[in-house]
Amino acid sequence: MIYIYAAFIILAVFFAVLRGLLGPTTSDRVVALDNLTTISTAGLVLLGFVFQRFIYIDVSLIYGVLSFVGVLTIARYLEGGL
Amino acid sequence: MIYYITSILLVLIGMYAVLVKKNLIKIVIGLSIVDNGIHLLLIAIGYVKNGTAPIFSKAGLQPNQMVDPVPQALVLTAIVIGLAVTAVALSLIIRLYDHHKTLNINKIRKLKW
Amino acid sequence: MRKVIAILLLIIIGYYSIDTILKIPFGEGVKGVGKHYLESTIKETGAVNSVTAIVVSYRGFDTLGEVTVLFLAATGLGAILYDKKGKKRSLQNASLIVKTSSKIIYPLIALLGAYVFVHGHLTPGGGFQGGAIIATGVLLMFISYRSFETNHKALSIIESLAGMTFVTIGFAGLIYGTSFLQNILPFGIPGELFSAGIIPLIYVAVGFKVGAELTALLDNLLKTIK
Amino acid sequence: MNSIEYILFITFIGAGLTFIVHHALPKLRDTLAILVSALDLYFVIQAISEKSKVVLSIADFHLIWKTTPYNNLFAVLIAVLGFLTILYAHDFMSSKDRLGYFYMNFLFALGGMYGIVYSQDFISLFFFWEIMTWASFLLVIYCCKDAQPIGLKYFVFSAIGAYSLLIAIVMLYSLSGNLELTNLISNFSNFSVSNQLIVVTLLLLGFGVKSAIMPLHVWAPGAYFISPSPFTALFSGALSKMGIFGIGLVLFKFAAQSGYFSYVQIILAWIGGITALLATFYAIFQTDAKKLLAYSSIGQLGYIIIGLAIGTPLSIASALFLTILHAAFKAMLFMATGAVYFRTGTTDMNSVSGLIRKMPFSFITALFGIITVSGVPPLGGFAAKWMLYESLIQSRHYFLVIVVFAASTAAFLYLYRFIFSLFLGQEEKEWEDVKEAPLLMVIPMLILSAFVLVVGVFPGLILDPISQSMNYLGNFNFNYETSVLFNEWGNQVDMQTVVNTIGAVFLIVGLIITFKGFKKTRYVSTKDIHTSGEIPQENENLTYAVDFYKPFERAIAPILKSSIDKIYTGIANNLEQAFDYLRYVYTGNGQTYAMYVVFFLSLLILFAELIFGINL
Amino acid sequence: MSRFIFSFGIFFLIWLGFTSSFHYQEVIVGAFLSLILAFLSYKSFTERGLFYLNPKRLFYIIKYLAVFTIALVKANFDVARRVINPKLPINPGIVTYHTSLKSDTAKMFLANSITLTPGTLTVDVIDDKLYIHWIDVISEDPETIYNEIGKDFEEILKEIFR
Amino acid sequence: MILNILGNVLITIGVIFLFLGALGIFRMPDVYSRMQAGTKATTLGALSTVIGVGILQPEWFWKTLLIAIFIAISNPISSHALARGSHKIGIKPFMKKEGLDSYENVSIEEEK
Amino acid sequence: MSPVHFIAVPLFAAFLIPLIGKVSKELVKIIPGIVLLYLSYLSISLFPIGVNRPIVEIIAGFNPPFGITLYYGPIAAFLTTLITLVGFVIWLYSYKFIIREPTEKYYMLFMMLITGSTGIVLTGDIFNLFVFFEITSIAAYSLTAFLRDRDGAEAAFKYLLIGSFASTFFLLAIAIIYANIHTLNLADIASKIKDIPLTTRLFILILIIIGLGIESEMFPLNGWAPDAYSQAPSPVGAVFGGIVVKAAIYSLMRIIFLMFHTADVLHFLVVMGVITLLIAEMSAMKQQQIKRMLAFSSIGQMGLVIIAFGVGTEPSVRAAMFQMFNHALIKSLLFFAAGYLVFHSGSKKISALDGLGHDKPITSFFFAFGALAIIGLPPFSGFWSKLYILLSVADAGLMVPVVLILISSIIEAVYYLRVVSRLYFYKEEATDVRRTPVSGLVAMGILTVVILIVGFYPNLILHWMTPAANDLLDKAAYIKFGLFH
Ligand code: NA
Ligand code: NA
Repeated sequence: MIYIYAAFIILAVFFAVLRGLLGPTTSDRVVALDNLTTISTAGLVLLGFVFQRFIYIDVSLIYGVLSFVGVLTIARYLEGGL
Repeated sequence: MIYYITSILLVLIGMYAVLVKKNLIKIVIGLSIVDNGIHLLLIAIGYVKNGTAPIFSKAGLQPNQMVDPVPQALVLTAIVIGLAVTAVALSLIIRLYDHHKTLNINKIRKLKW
Repeated sequence: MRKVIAILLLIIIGYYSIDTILKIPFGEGVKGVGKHYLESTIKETGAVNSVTAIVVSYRGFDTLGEVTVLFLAATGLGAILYDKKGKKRSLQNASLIVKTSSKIIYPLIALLGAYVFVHGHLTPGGGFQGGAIIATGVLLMFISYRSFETNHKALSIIESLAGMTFVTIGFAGLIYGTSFLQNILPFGIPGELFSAGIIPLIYVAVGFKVGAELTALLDNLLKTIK
Repeated sequence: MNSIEYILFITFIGAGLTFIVHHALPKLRDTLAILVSALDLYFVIQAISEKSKVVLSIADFHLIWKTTPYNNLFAVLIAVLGFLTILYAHDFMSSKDRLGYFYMNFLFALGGMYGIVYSQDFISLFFFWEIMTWASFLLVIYCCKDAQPIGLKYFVFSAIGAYSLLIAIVMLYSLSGNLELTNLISNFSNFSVSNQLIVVTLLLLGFGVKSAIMPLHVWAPGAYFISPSPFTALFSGALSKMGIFGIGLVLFKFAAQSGYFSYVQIILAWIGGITALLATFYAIFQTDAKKLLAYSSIGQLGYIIIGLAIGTPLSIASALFLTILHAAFKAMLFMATGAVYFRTGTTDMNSVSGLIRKMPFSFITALFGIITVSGVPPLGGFAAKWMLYESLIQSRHYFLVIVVFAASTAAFLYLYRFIFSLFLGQEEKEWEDVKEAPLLMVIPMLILSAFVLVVGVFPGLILDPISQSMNYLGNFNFNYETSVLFNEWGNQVDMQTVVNTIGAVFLIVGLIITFKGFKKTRYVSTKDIHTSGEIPQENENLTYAVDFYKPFERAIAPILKSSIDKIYTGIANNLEQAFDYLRYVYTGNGQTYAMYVVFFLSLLILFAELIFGINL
Repeated sequence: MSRFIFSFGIFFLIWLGFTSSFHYQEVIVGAFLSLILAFLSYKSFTERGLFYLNPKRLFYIIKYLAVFTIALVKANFDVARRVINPKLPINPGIVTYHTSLKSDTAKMFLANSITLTPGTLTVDVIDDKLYIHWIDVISEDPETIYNEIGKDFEEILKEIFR
Repeated sequence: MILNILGNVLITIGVIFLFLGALGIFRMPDVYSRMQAGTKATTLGALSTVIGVGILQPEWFWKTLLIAIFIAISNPISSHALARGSHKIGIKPFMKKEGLDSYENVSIEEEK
Repeated sequence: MSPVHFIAVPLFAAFLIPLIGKVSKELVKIIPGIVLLYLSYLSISLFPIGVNRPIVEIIAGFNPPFGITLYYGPIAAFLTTLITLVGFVIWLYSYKFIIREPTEKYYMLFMMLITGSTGIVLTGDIFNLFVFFEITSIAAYSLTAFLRDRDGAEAAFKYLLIGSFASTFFLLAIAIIYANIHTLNLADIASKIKDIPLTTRLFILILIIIGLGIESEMFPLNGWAPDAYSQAPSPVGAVFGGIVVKAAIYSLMRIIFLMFHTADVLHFLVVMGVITLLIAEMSAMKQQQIKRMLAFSSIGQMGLVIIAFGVGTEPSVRAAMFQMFNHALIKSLLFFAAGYLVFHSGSKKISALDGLGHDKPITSFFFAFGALAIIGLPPFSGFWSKLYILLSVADAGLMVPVVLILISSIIEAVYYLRVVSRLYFYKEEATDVRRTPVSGLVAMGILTVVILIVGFYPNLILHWMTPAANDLLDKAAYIKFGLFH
């Protein structure tokens, strides 16, 4: 089961990264990044489950929050809002 | 193994940026990449096969299942230091841009010889 | 030309570095001081998080230095960008959605930050992480509101008091114990919130300090853009 | 406290005090300086009989100061000259400003010299050597902006000299572990021959710079010229003798122990000879009295060096004798020139003339001076020169005899020009109101004139202490009564009678010439001259002094062209150019600096084992 | 006061979520921190405070969640369809949506909900107009737009924020 | 047991949608439609995964719920902000028919 | 009474200053003075103890190598005393010199710089050393740009760029050391260093030489130095020359003597010292700006110190430290005087100094005094240390360096004299009426008096240098005390 989850996650990361690399505009890359962060947030929770370490949930939560603000900052930067 | 090589490659890539890129911001980014390379190296040094985070948050966790906590502690410190240096660098760049109206390092050399 | 030289030199350095570093055994068991720390963290510090025990107890002096470094950066920026004050932060307003949501999310992020630094001895968090999270919350406000102003006076007082608290805890160790920064409080039951002696205290101080400092850093850096 | 301590203490404290007094009570300043130098003179004489010795511990070293006959000889010379020049300075400097600075450095220079001569270890010797050098440097640049480059040149050469001394000192220390003179002297023969040679060469180089031997002389003409006259008198008279003092010490205390001593002697003697000859030639072409005297000084020191280098008792005696005489007569000449400057504001021989009636005492001093220089009886110069010839002949340095003789003859040319240009010739309207120098300037000149006269008549006064110091330097048994000169003549006739007779003749002849000149002097314009067919230009100055030795100058122009000075200038310029290229490594580009770092890192990596070895 | 208590309550609840523990130490510290935080930020955190706790509003909130969840699932199947078969007919464009909601918070929820529902993405909100990127613009008629895109949400939100 | 299955089902759905979201981002024609795909699919995917874990691991439930709520709130906001930003820097949405961009003029007006 | 006060008290003051600033601006300026006075008192009272037997101060109650320790031995005693003394004088000078806002931040940065430097000197842990190095560096970057002018920012950026390289390499070295022997305590590392394979050890050595050599101003790593020295406010120039670089050189030498004490490494140091010395002095020769000239002179002096350390005998190490002492005082004096000369002449150029000797006799006198002292003219203190260096270098049979040192001394003398002669001999009319504040004059006066006293009684300092030299050279003792608790 775990391997199936891992496979999907890896595939998801793969496509998101591919879009990030391909672009073509900055926005596309940021969208890809935004996506990746969400995948990672979920992925970290999953990882915590796999390793049976509660602390990973903390990590995931914090990661989610920080990446949200990060993406928002980039978005604001894009529109000249900084 | 791959972590070692990757971290050194990161350091080299960062240094390349510092040595070659003309834009001050890119140079600072290069410095950050260098920092990150070193941090990764430290973490890799502390890595133990199948080791888990060195936190005894539940019963039954044994020290020998854990990675070395020292490099992690060091990296924590190093990250903060890197952050501080980056912040100062950026503020200097703001000043430089005010005075020179350029970010090209080749044009910012009033002090020489 | 510069590129070629740089690449050549970096190849030399890279080759030698990798050559040296590959001699280090990878992924083998923990040895030396690291092993000692893992084995005696709970016994010697009362913390369940070894990294935190090292950061705050065994190598607490580093952390004091680290706090200093951040304080230094905030001070340095304050000095370097001194007369930049008063400029508008941004040209464009954020959208209503971002503004409204920021208002709601911002205190929650602060709460998360507080959670992180209060639990520094139990979870992967700590003062720095918590402080950084709090500053992230402020960043959210900065990017959402053109005219969001931090209370500089309060920030600076928090920075100062927190820093002094840290040093004072250090001196308390010297006065009531045997050495600077020595733990003088009971360890409590490992895993509980009130445990690990002075670690949570220090982390609370650090959390406040880092939060205030990073906020000041952001404020200074963002202010300078027309 | 014993005398040596008093001397050093008084001089240095006095120096500081004059500076302070200058700002608080300027009137007391000169008095204080005179008092200090007088006290010095008193204690120097005291010290002779006292046989003082001081041992002082500073850092890890023992500083030892004590009196020896050799020291005393020089100390007295310094003290007398110091006292007289300071006396002379009182009026001479009265119109100048920054006199606190002047007197302070003057006294510092004096103190430095006392320190040097009394030092029995190389630390204090170097210590005082530096103080003396710096004080004199500060006096060289005292006057004005123009003095700065000259001062710098003096400084650089002094520094080269001082540092070659220092290298030698440092070597001696590393060879024997301490720096006490007696110790070093007794250890010297244990050093390897090459070490001996290096040390001796470096020491000679160091002392040689100060005594302005060729080719290290280039600082001297400018420095003598530009420094204020009272100090020039001391500078040329005493300060440059510190070099001689050191060379004597080095030659007979150290070099003599080496197997290569004879080579050192020959080389040094020839350097002395060349110095004497060339300097004389240079002197001939000077149009400025002070510069002329400067070159003359260099030449005279050349004789002294020859005398020392030859190393026979007679030659050494002649050298030391010349040292003292030179101190006296060169001081006299500079003082006389200074007196002229004091009244006319110039030392240019082309513009001043015919002052004999206006400034008779200065003229007498100048006359006595040149008589002494040229070695004509009855003044002391005669005996000294004679002893030198005699020793050269005895030791079969015939070629040097010729050189010295040629130089002496040539010296006569410039000396004649000197006295003629300034004092003889037409009296000019311009200098109608000129008076004799003030009393306090005349007195030292006359004292020195009297001294050379007395010494000429009673050379024993000087030769006694000289023979004592020679005993100190080595086992040189010099008894002037047994010397050839005194021996051959003395056995037949009463020595003093001879000298007196010859002297009287010369004096009379001289005076006749002089007074004849007096009478024939008419007031004519400098333009009022018959110039066979040539029409003088408006701005052409046609005093006799102009182009005095023009033909002669043409003859040896090539030598002048390849002036050593120019070689040095060339080297200095090239060096500066080279430095200039070096600093271009600091390109101002931060990235380049980063590249240096990476480059250096790669370099160390590539050659790691080569550089750091494999037994790390 | 109502706003303060509301803020405190929310913060405390979230704290409990963070710690996932009712240990007395955690509760004390959490209460303390929530209190401070509520004191500092209740003004900006909420406009209406306990107002939301009215049972009728609570009912609408739950209803809203249900509608939203269904919409989200639908949206995802829509996405899945389009992703797997990109040849499906699309007609993208940005349309204007007029809302009658007054509260900023309500508009925010509306906008977010629209973003998460099938084929639509809120680009901006200016006054009472939402600009929406619609992947298949069926019609440019404001009425249709309103019905197709946000009617369900808006009606419930009106009730909640009434 | 039921919880176990439910949890695993949720996780499975979750990762599949995460994957679909990423695929959508990769395959959609322009940045806006990519956002559409990305936001919706990954939000649901993440929600489902996280809550799935919470169900499997009941003592973690509250925290996973918090994460889920946060994702549900934050993802549309960041997508919206990105869309707005993209439009402001002049990235035109892909359109089959001209004039379907009612935001175009608004955007320009505001900048003036 | 514990060495940790040297680090913690100024840090506490730095944290305190903003609070005090809310109450009184004047009080902010006074606090650093009080702190430094206290530290001076502390260093005087701890000095005899530390020289007798090293005080190994445990931090946080964990014995070495597990906890961080401070090693207060003879060198540390000497250097902390030097730092606090120079720091106090710099404070005094700054009191009226730093008039540009934000003065509060200036004093905070200054206090943290003191913390950093004393930390470097005291710490017995290599990573802790890194942390204090960064504290010092970041404070230095910020202070360099303190005037917020164009050139200040440029200089600070270069400094930061190169400084970051330094910290990178140093950190890399620490990482490799830890990876191999799993310890960070200096004494522990010293006792285990031989367990590391040779090539790795070589690499560590190289990294440390680069990392610490940058701050030690070793050529060719010192490109940042002239800019930073010359563009920073004058008291900060004194801080760099008097405090920062001293701490840096000390740490480099401590590590080398602890871990890599071989003849080859020492020879390398001598060669690098000579190169540094010569290039710096030659570059100084042609400088147009007085502070830039002083900067190159500083670099040159550091070259001299490196040579002396590189000779590695007891007398030479003693001489090196004596030279560090003298240079700290004299260079501070020069920077102080130059600061007001620049201020009065309104230009950084040397050519603008004409005649200031008459307008500003006291300040000019201090400059001239400093110039003579640094050249090594007796009876100033600089004479003795230079002499000792020469004697010890020659004693080791290295005559070529002796000659090169002396050549560089001549160059040094020439460019200093050029400045001095401009002050006194180029122009005579008075133009400026601004006065040098009393606090500045007192600061310079104190330095002058100390330089003179040490010149006449070099034993006052030299006496303490022998234990200090042994402290550096005796690796076994360091390991014994460093791991002992
Ligand atoms: Na997200
Ligand atoms: Na930390």
